Amino acid sequence: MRSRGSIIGGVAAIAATFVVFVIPFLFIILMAFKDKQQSALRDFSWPNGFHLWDNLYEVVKTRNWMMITAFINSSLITVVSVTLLIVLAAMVGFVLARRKTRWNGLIEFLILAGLMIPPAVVPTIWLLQGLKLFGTLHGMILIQVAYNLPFSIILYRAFIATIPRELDEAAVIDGARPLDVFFRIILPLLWPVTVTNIVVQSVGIFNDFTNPLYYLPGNQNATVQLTLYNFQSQFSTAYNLLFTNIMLITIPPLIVFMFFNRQIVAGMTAGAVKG
Amino acid sequence: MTAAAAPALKMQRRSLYPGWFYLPAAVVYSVLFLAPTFASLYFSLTRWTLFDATFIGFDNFAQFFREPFLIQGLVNTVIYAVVTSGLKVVIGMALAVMLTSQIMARGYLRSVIFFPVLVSTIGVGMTFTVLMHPTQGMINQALALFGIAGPGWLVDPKLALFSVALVDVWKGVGLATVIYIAGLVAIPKDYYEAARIDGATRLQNFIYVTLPLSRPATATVITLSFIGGLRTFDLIWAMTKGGPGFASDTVASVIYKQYQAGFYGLSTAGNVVLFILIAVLVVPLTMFLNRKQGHE
Amino acid sequence: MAGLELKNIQKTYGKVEVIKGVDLDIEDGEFVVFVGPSGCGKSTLLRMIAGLEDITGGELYIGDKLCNDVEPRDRSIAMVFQSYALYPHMTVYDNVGFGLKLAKTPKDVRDQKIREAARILKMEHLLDRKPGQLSGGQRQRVAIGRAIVRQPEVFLFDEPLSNLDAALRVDTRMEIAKLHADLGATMIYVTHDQVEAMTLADKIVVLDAGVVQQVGSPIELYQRPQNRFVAGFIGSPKMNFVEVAVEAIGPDAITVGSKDVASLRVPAATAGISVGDTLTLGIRPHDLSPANTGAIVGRVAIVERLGNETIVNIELASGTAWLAVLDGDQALRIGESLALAAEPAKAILFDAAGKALLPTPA
Amino acid sequence: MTKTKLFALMGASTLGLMMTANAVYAQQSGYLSFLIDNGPQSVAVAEAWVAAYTEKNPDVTIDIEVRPGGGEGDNIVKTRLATGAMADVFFYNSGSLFQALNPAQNLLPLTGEAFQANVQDSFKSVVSAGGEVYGAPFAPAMGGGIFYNKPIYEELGLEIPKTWDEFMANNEKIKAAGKTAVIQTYGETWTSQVIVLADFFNVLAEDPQFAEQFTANEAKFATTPAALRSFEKLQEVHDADLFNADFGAATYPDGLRMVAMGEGAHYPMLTFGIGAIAETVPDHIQDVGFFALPGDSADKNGLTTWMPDSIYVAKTTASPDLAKDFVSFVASPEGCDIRNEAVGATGPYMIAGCELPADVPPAVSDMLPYFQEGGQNAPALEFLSPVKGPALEQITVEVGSGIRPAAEGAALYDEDVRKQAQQLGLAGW
Repeated sequence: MRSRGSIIGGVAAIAATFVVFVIPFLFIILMAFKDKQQSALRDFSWPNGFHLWDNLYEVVKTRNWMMITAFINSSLITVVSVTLLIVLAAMVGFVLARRKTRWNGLIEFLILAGLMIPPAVVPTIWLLQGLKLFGTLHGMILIQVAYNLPFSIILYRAFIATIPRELDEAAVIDGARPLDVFFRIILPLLWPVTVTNIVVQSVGIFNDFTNPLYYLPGNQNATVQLTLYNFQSQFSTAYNLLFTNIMLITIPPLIVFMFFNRQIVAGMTAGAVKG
Repeated sequence: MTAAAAPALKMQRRSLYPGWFYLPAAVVYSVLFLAPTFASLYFSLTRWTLFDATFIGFDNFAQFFREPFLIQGLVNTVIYAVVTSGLKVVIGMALAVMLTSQIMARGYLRSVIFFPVLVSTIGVGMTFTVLMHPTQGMINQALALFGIAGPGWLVDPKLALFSVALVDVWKGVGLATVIYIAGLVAIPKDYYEAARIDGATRLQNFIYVTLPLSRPATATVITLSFIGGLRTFDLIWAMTKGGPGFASDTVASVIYKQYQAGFYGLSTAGNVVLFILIAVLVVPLTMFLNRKQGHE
Repeated sequence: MAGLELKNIQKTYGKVEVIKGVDLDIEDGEFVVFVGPSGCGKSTLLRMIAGLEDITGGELYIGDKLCNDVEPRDRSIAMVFQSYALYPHMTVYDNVGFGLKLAKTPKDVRDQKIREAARILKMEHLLDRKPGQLSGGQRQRVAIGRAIVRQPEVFLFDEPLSNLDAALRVDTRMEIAKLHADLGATMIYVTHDQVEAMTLADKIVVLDAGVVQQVGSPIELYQRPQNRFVAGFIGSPKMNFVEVAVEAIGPDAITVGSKDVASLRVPAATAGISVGDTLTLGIRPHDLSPANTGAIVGRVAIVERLGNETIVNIELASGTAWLAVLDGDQALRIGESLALAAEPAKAILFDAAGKALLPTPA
Repeated sequence: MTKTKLFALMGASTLGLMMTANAVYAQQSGYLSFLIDNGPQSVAVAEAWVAAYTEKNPDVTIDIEVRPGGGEGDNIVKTRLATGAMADVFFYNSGSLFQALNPAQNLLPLTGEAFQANVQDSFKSVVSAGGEVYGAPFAPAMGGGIFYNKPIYEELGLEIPKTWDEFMANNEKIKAAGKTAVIQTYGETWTSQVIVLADFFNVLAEDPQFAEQFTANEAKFATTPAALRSFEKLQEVHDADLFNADFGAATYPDGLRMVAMGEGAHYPMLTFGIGAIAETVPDHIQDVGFFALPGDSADKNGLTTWMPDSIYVAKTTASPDLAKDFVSFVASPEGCDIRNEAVGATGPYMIAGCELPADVPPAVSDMLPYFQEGGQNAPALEFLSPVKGPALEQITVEVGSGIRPAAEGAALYDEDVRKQAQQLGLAGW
């Protein structure tokens, strides 16, 4: 089937994407292998020696092994808030798609508003403080859930509408209570969209920088993006460390991606595009 | 829900879709998002030092619109949103068409294009700030090999906003492509076969089948990236901080600067302005996109 | 085992009345079919019995228990859905066993019941598959298996055959009949197909516009429909109707005629009828036969020759189209004139309101 | 306030009191959190202090938290104070930024602490509010002016300029020699303000009332010739095309490296840069000299000075005594020695008894005469007026990049400061 034209096109596409997408990453990786002097040149050259381990060690041990704390915190925040997001958003999407009441309009409005309105930071801090949640991982998790709910709900709702209602009813006849219907029937069937949610939200939350900056002060609460920011001026003359840091914190999203790579498109088909 | 009549009670008791399913989400959302948002409406009418707030009516809004660069910031915001969402639509669609065709190394291409989505905005911003350095940056050094004097990507006031927008597209086009791939895969083969029987060329195939039938995907890409573009802050902040001077300021960065300067009331008023801007642009846009969809 | 009793059951959505006061008795072990055109409320009524819809008014007894406010799981019912509603993410085994699992049935008991149901339905080999890997007929079996395993007192079927092709439909219909015979449980079955109703039912309930039109055994409905709606709905092909004038009223019979129908003396109740009234005459296509002196004359429009019988579409003088099913193969030409005789004893007259003027049974 | 004898006591460690106090020092115990900015020097010196202090007091744990610098850091400090979540002890600016913290409500007064006896009054004045002193200096005083590369000056036979014209003449010669005359580093925007801010000595020399009038909304940058001159100087250096090619993207460390290594001749900067030079390019620290930003007359040549940042104690601290003890340790001669050890000496200390080591870098010794008898100096505007517009750094980037003429830039800045004045509730705005 492959004509000569399509081979040439393929090679051209590979070359173009290599230049545009791969080279910046190679640059990051090469920088992470260099020593301080060579990295200061900021050029695309082969490392003079193998300094990756030194750089990694340097980055990880900076500021009292802050990177370790940060990885633990970020992972915890990401895993818990994505789990909560999935359950809460699917619950809302489920009832919203299934039950038509006069509240639906209001709820849809609130969801859209959540997508559009930029969060009011200082009143939020004041409120978290009142709830004794300011500067705690719990507070941060709830913030991430609140800010990302609308998008997750939208993804779910469209898909739930395509699940036949008869399934719910069959389950009820089988003796299921609403929670059984939700957790045993609906949630498993939402898997494709859940994958999309996991990928998009976990990457977003793991990479979030602004919110932890405000709501999660304190060294013991550092997150990985904050380490990058904190180290930025400390490493301002040490590009090798800066890029080692960037490389290091890109690994977890990469793992998520490799895990779900094949299923992402399916989830998008199911959720986002049906609208 | 207030009706005390027996049937209403029965309905509540037995509903398959209980209202309390909304409850956990509603509590989190109301307390941590809605309540502060409503509080901010009040604070936007005050001069607020965090320690105390003095009610000053609409002065903040008047002040905000007197900000010398707000108007340019507004224009920049719209330009940024239009450029990024436009490019994401065009490039995302093109890449998706390419990746759903019989091209070699599809898995590689798909992964590579999606990969930037995974990197944090701060990391991307820092990397490209280095790459776009006017003299030592890799981009201009590469151009120099071909005898081209590269521009000052981030330091030329005419170019800075577009340079950041390009990086935004670089980072975000993978998501747009995936959405488009999903949209294209969902188009039934019958249409292409029917078109082929009608003697359509590849180009006609694209114009008359792919383009109209991928409209839901387009709507999703436009809505997401347009709202994202209007609210964009991280990347601009990581790369130019609105500079040089005020050349790449957007509403979000102006708000942030007011916030940084401790003008909390003013900044909160800016938040309200941004919200109104988004509502004014996005609500008609989504209505337009959805109405078109309805016609299909 | 249990019968059901419906007392003045009503259902309204907002201001729209969907079920307008249904009274019905269903005996224990009876096979009852709700039949009617789409939108008549038959599915709604079934779903109210299932507990999937709230009962706006009236009382529903299953066994002796008032069930208006009882959860579906506590009504001892099982239901088979039109689309089967199998859980796509579970194997057949899990689909069938889901209800038992929810009821916290011990694992060994559950396993035994699932396998028993599979044996009855001859689907042991399918237990490890997912619904997506099954054919339509197999899915139907699984759906029934899911109902059986719960050992309900009442089975509810909501148009279970409508997604099957014609041949499979006949087979499955017979299997359901056999199942009823084997289990002896009460079954309520909704369909819009009167053939299914006729073949399966002990008792048919004909519904139209939320109102019960008639309840009775299949033959009763066929032979003695109480109104024009039931007469038209039951029987295939449909009963022919034409407007006629009363020419004479005799003892237990009315003589009617029109330009389409030469005088025909039809046994009927005569109360309140006077000469000159307009009535509707109904004759089933099978009750017509070719006769040179026949009372009904029309022009042949379409002829369908099936070999064993011939279906003729004729146009009467008034322009009304009738069907006749004639025995054997009849070589008729389109456009030719055809005279048909009707058996007066099988004809039915309807008054202006559509009520059948049935003669008092002998 | 000008020509203060701020450092009269400098170098004369007459007060042995402090040493005595140290001798009877009771061992402390407890926990402190300590919030600092993320500048490399802050981190290094804070770590050194904490290490020294906890060695003396093994039962004390001090946790260093790091925040970003600049406006972002301001925001975090304000937010955490407002929400009662501030660390026990923290670094922050003195002067106008300190005033914006609402000290009376948020900070623990340190007026009566013993160590304050050794702190210069001029410093106390910039960390005082409502009659209470809230801070202690943790760094030396600074000057704002121009770092220059000594080898280039020797090579081209240049003299230290005393007037702006001499400075520009030097620049022309440097440029003619094919070198970068003036380094600018707008990759970090705050560095763009230095020429304008460091010119303030010259503004006051022409117009001694400017600070008061400016605060009272009576004088404006755009309409006061001496003040407008500061913006014009920035524009002049741009228009003369003296900058490094990558001035728009270069960063502060780049600038320091360039002036130290001779990649450029002049780098307008505050003297705290000396420490960074000492750390990053120690081999070239002897090549860097310093002079005040020249005015229009050689007679009136003096230095614009910055008070050091201060260390404060949050009112919400759970262990006020321990916090105060730690602050007094930082503000002791011992603390200064530790600082000299950790990050080098970058300027005169504000604490009696603190000595500079004998071998200070040339840039520091170049600065000292301005502080001594016969030398001339004046505090920067931010220590005389609480009014500082947040957008100055963007405006100076524009003026310095030729995007906006000096006069327009000055007018825009006048507009910008109004918000700040209103926010502070000053009369006359």
